[in-house]
Amino acid sequence: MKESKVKKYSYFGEVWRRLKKNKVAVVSLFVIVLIIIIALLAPVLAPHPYDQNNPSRSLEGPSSDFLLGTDRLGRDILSRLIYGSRQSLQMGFTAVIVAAAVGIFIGAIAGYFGGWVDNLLMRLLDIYQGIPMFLLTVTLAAVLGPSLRNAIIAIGVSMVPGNARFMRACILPVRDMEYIEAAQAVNASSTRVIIRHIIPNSIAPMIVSITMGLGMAVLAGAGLSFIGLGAQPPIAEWGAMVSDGRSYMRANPQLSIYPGMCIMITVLAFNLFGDGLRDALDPRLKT
Amino acid sequence: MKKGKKLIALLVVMLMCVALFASCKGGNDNNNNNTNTNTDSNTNSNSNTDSNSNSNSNTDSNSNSNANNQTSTDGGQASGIVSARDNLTVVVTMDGGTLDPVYLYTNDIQNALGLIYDTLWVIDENDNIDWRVATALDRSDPLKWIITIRDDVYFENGNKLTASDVLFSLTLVENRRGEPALFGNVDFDNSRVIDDTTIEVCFSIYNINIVYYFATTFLFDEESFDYEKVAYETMGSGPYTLQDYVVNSHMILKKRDGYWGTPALIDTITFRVMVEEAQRVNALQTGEVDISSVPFQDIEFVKTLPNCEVLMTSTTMTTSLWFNTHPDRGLFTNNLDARLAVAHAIDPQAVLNVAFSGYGNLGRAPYSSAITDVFPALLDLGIYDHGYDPELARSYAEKAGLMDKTLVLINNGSPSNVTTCELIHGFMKDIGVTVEIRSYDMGSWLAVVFDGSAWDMSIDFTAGNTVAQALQFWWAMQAGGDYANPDSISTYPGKDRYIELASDIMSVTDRAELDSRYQEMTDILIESVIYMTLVESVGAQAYNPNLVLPRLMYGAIDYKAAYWAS
Amino acid sequence: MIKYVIKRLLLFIPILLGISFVALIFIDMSPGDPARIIAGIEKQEWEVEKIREDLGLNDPLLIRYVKFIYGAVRGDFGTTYYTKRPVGPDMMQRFPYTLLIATASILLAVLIGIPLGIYAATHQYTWKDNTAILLSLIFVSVPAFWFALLLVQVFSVKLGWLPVSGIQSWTGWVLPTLSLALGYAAGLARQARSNMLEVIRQDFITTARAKGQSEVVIKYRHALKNACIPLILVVGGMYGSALGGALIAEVIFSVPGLGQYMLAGLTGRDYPVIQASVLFMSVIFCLVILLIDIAFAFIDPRIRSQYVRGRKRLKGDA
Amino acid sequence: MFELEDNDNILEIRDLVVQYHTDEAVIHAVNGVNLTVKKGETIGLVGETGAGKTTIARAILRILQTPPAKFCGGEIVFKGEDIMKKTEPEMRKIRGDQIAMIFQDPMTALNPIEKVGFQIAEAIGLHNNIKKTEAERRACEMLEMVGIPMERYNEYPNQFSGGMKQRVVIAMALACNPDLLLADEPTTALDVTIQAQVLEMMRALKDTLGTSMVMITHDLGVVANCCNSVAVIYAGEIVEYGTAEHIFDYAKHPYTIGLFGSLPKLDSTDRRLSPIKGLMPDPTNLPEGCRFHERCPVATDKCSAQPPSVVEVSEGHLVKCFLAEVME
Repeated sequence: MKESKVKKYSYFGEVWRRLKKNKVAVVSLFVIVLIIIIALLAPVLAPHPYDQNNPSRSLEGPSSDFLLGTDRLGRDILSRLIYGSRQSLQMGFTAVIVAAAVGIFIGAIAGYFGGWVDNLLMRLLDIYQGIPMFLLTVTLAAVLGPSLRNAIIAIGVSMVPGNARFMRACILPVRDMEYIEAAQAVNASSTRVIIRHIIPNSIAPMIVSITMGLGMAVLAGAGLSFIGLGAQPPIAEWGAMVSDGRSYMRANPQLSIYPGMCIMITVLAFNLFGDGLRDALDPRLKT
Repeated sequence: MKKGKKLIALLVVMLMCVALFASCKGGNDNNNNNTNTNTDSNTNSNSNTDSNSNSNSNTDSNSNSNANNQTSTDGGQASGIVSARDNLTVVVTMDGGTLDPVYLYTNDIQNALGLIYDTLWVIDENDNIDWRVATALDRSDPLKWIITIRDDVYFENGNKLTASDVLFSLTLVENRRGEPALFGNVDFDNSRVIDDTTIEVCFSIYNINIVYYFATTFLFDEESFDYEKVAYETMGSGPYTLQDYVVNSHMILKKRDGYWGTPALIDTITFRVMVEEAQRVNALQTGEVDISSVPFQDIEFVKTLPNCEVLMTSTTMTTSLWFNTHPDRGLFTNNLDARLAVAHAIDPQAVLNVAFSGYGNLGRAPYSSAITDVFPALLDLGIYDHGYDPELARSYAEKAGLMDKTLVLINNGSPSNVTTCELIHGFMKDIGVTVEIRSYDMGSWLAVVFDGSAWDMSIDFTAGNTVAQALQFWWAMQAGGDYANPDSISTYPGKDRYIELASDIMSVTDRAELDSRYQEMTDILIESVIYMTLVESVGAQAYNPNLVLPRLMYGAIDYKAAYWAS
Repeated sequence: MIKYVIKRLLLFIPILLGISFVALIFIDMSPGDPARIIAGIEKQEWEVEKIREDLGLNDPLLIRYVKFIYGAVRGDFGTTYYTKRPVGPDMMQRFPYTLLIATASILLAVLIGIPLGIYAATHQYTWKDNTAILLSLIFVSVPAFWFALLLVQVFSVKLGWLPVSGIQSWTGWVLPTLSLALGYAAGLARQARSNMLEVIRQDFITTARAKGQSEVVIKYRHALKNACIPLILVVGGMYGSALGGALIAEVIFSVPGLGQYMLAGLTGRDYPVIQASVLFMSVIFCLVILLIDIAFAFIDPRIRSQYVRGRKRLKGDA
Repeated sequence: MFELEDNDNILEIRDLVVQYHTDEAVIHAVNGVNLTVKKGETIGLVGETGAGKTTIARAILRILQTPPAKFCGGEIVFKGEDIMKKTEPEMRKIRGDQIAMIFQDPMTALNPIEKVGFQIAEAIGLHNNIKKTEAERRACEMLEMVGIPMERYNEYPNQFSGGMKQRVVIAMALACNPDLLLADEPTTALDVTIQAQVLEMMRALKDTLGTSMVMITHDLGVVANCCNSVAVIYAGEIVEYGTAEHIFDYAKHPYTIGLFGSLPKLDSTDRRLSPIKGLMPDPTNLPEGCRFHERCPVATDKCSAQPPSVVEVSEGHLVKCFLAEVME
């Protein structure tokens, strides 16, 4: 029947239609897509390889063959920014997805079953969150050895408790909704209920926290580089570039400003898009 | 239309940020794309001065106004930034976390404690003894020294400093830190106190460095010494007393009347801990501190500051590249071509310019100039003018079969080492050899270094300021080399002869004998080339030109004798 | 209510035991060997072995764990490997500074963030709302250490109002607190804004309006109170991370806090320091969470009323 | 109480037009409504959801959110003065004191974190400058009136059942003895037994306080129970107005008939209900002519051409339909 098809399509169409209305969200989405394209085509786009030193031309200003100038080792800043996008996005996405996946799983189980399971998991999360995030990331980075991959895992793992609590908070109200009882009435197995009903319905706020989380992950990467446990040289990563540039802030602030701007634009784009998405997903919010 | 407003707001905020960033760009013009090449940075810094002059001029006027009212208390006026004439603020880069000199691993705080505790004597810049508590030293019999001390030295609590206090202080280092090597050859059993002002110290074997060790051993009051409290309180006989100490923040010393020697010339000295190097330069710029080490990249800028003079001090640090010749790894073992390939591929001048902003000297010998000044013969050995020759390096690399291999280069994470590794990565890439860099923190680096199978090359600095320490350092690099069982050391030509020369070198007193031994030992090392010095780094110390700062051994400042000239 | 608090406090014991055990496992797995670090590079292997023996690093994991817990219960956290000073007093000396930074910055964050969020919410669809959001987003997306250095450039070097670092005078506290607070203020602003928007739409606001209540009272009494109660939980979570986040302010502004002590312990593999600090930070963190939950239960009448009429079951305390 | 003018109408709505302007489209919620309420009278506004009933009530009290909503014309005369012309402070004096409103969903109508008694006392305190204790005493009195023990003054909304909450809302609305009470589907969220009690109580209070009331509902049973006259609303227009008797027994407009047709009657024997086919018209583009013609079983071309005019079928019984003209 015509109507029912319309109904199914309209949810995502509806979300897209509302999202399109919000100019800022569209602009941010465009920026995000642009950054992802840059990250994917990094080797092609970058005029010079990211680890191509030419010591004789260190700390040069913008010139014809180095559009944004060079860093201390004479490497082209523009190419490093382009390669950096790949590392930072990779760090952001993987960390957030790791955190979201594990977080959703734990949150869903804790939220859905409640009772002693909920208590146990929550206390485990307390233990987990008991250890301050920075110590967790530093220890993990120290234990697994300082490398970008380990920094990603460290950041992702330390974001799990936040996501889990968030997910649980989303599930609690949803759990008592009639349609969940209806599913249970048809004695659907608990896992089926969780996967088919609970997670999709609590996914909206989760998506928003994921987009916001991405910004946090990139920043956490920069923080790790500040303590010296972030991405390993000569890999180009925005956070590491800001951290390395900080001692040259006076004479050559561009070493920190360019990567700093890139981080800000990316995080801004993701957060604004996250805001737009949240408004689109939850119409009531946007009367 | 409503949406338009959102975009306008976005632009407004963006502009605000750019303005904020630009403001931190110092005096030069604000657009980001002005030319910043190395040579230009001078022009930039010049333009810095005129725009900064207004902010600085007021600092000068403040300090002048202080000059006339001598009675002003410590620099704590409302702005709290300008240092008063009778206050000296010194920056230290790290806090050892304890006041117990035996366990202090950083020499910054050690200098501070040097103002509270007395030592027998001090070695000045041209290597002669500057008498302090001790007045005479009879070294006629090299294994039995007679030291006579003054009889008018009193501790803060009024106790008199006697010969038994001196002997107690010397034995203190021995049994607490468990450092046989340092004082290993001092025979404390039959060293004895002759009378209140004379001590006899005996040695099992002679070690030329003992005179330096005694110069840094603090003298404690035996009667009031408490093993626990020594980490928290100080009881010294020196010119200053500890007024306030907050760990990782500051240490304030006040002049102590009742000091036996000429009284100190500055009333209070504040040592402030500043870990972040950018902050040290900021503090110099605002005039908050008078003396501070300066990172190389900011030396040009600090020189332009009206209240700063920059003094280059020689340090004992050499940044060197180590080859792991341990058989477990095998890549460089008995493979001179491979090592020469790497040696020729690297341009030490580039390392000096980039990693150290051009400050320092090209590495000339396995040890620092402090040693080669004493033993000039080591300099003209011709081991280290490898010469940067990529083509030659490529041919060696092909001969040594390095082309398809990945060399693991490790470092202990200090910024200059990491940059050096990145340079080496670039140089080796130019001749077609891939190098993988692994940066560790100090703790993990030490563990990895002693695992002979885990790395090929390592960048680090040797802290050895004496021949003995340099030699022990090499032994250790041979993955746990141990005097006692030579076979634990990896094999290389001339090994036995090397061990024979090295094992008792510290007891050699005759200078000619020492020269020839070092000559021969270094020849053996040339053959194995386990070691290449890249840069001999220097230190940069900024200080207020109105200060007069007499110098001690290795450029350490003698704060006791420091004073404000104008 | 008292019964609930006691239950939560009893629950602390297993949590803290768990945390210190996890910390010990982390430490044990990490590369690097403190004995070698103490001995330095020159020492031979047998000397390092002797040091390792004295420090008791060779006993199996469980024994070290039991020894640590036995000591911790008696308040003796052992001595650091390098300075041989007892760890307990060292931590007590440093902890007030970290506590001060964390509390000051969270307070500042609350004072800046929540009004900014409420202001943005009450002026929706105007440029004020957009600027407030964008401002808060920008503070969220700039690395804290970089922002701190920027603040120093502007306020200490250029304007000369505040000292560059050091906490000898109260002015030394302004920049560290500000650099830490703005990140949290941004987060709080956005949370407060969305809560406020949520509450303004609810029916009881229309009821209040129908009663003839003025718009100002409706916004700043009815709506504001409802919007701020859930913020308590957010602030609680932030406080925990502020304890950790204070490290950056400690390093840059030379504040003698626990963060630096812990970081030095970590990089130097000073096991007693790491274990003691982890335990200490976790106790504080769990206490903060408990206090927040109690405050939340006490302030939010919906939960408090459950206790007044004797119903015990507390809905999920998340 | 001041003297009314000649007629005893307490409320007159003339050609009220209200639209909602959103980014996408304009929603014509109310399209020219004329209504009069006599003193002490209870008038029922009946219609399907989305017909604009609530908009009318909120327009009277002027608590419509003006960014989306917009007054496009018409007057609302309350006790001789046009509400539209009043300033916001003046309006605030009227709200709660002279015109009060009861809302549909008791669950969310009360402030969850304020004491029940306090919320009532607040309403009282707003309109008479009396001491707090006096306001509290009056609030307790109101609680007793709506059948809630005074001791529960300090309890919170979440400690009350749906029905009890609605009683509190009613107490709050009648606290200042308003002249006009707007009840927006007060009993829809309650189950039937509670519904009867609440209606009974409202009628009793109305009689004792002499308040006139506008009862908005889609439940014809409630209308029959307590309304003197009834107005049937369809797509923002009043299609039929008359006394309860007119509407229930002599309904003329096809929509009204359809409404009753879709009600199961106890005594009737026909097997199937005859619901009105189709859905409410889309308020953003309402059909031409008579809004109901698409769904009207007896619609003619004329109906879709031009809007019918209001015809007074019998004394006080108005119908807006071409058929009505014919029948007369």
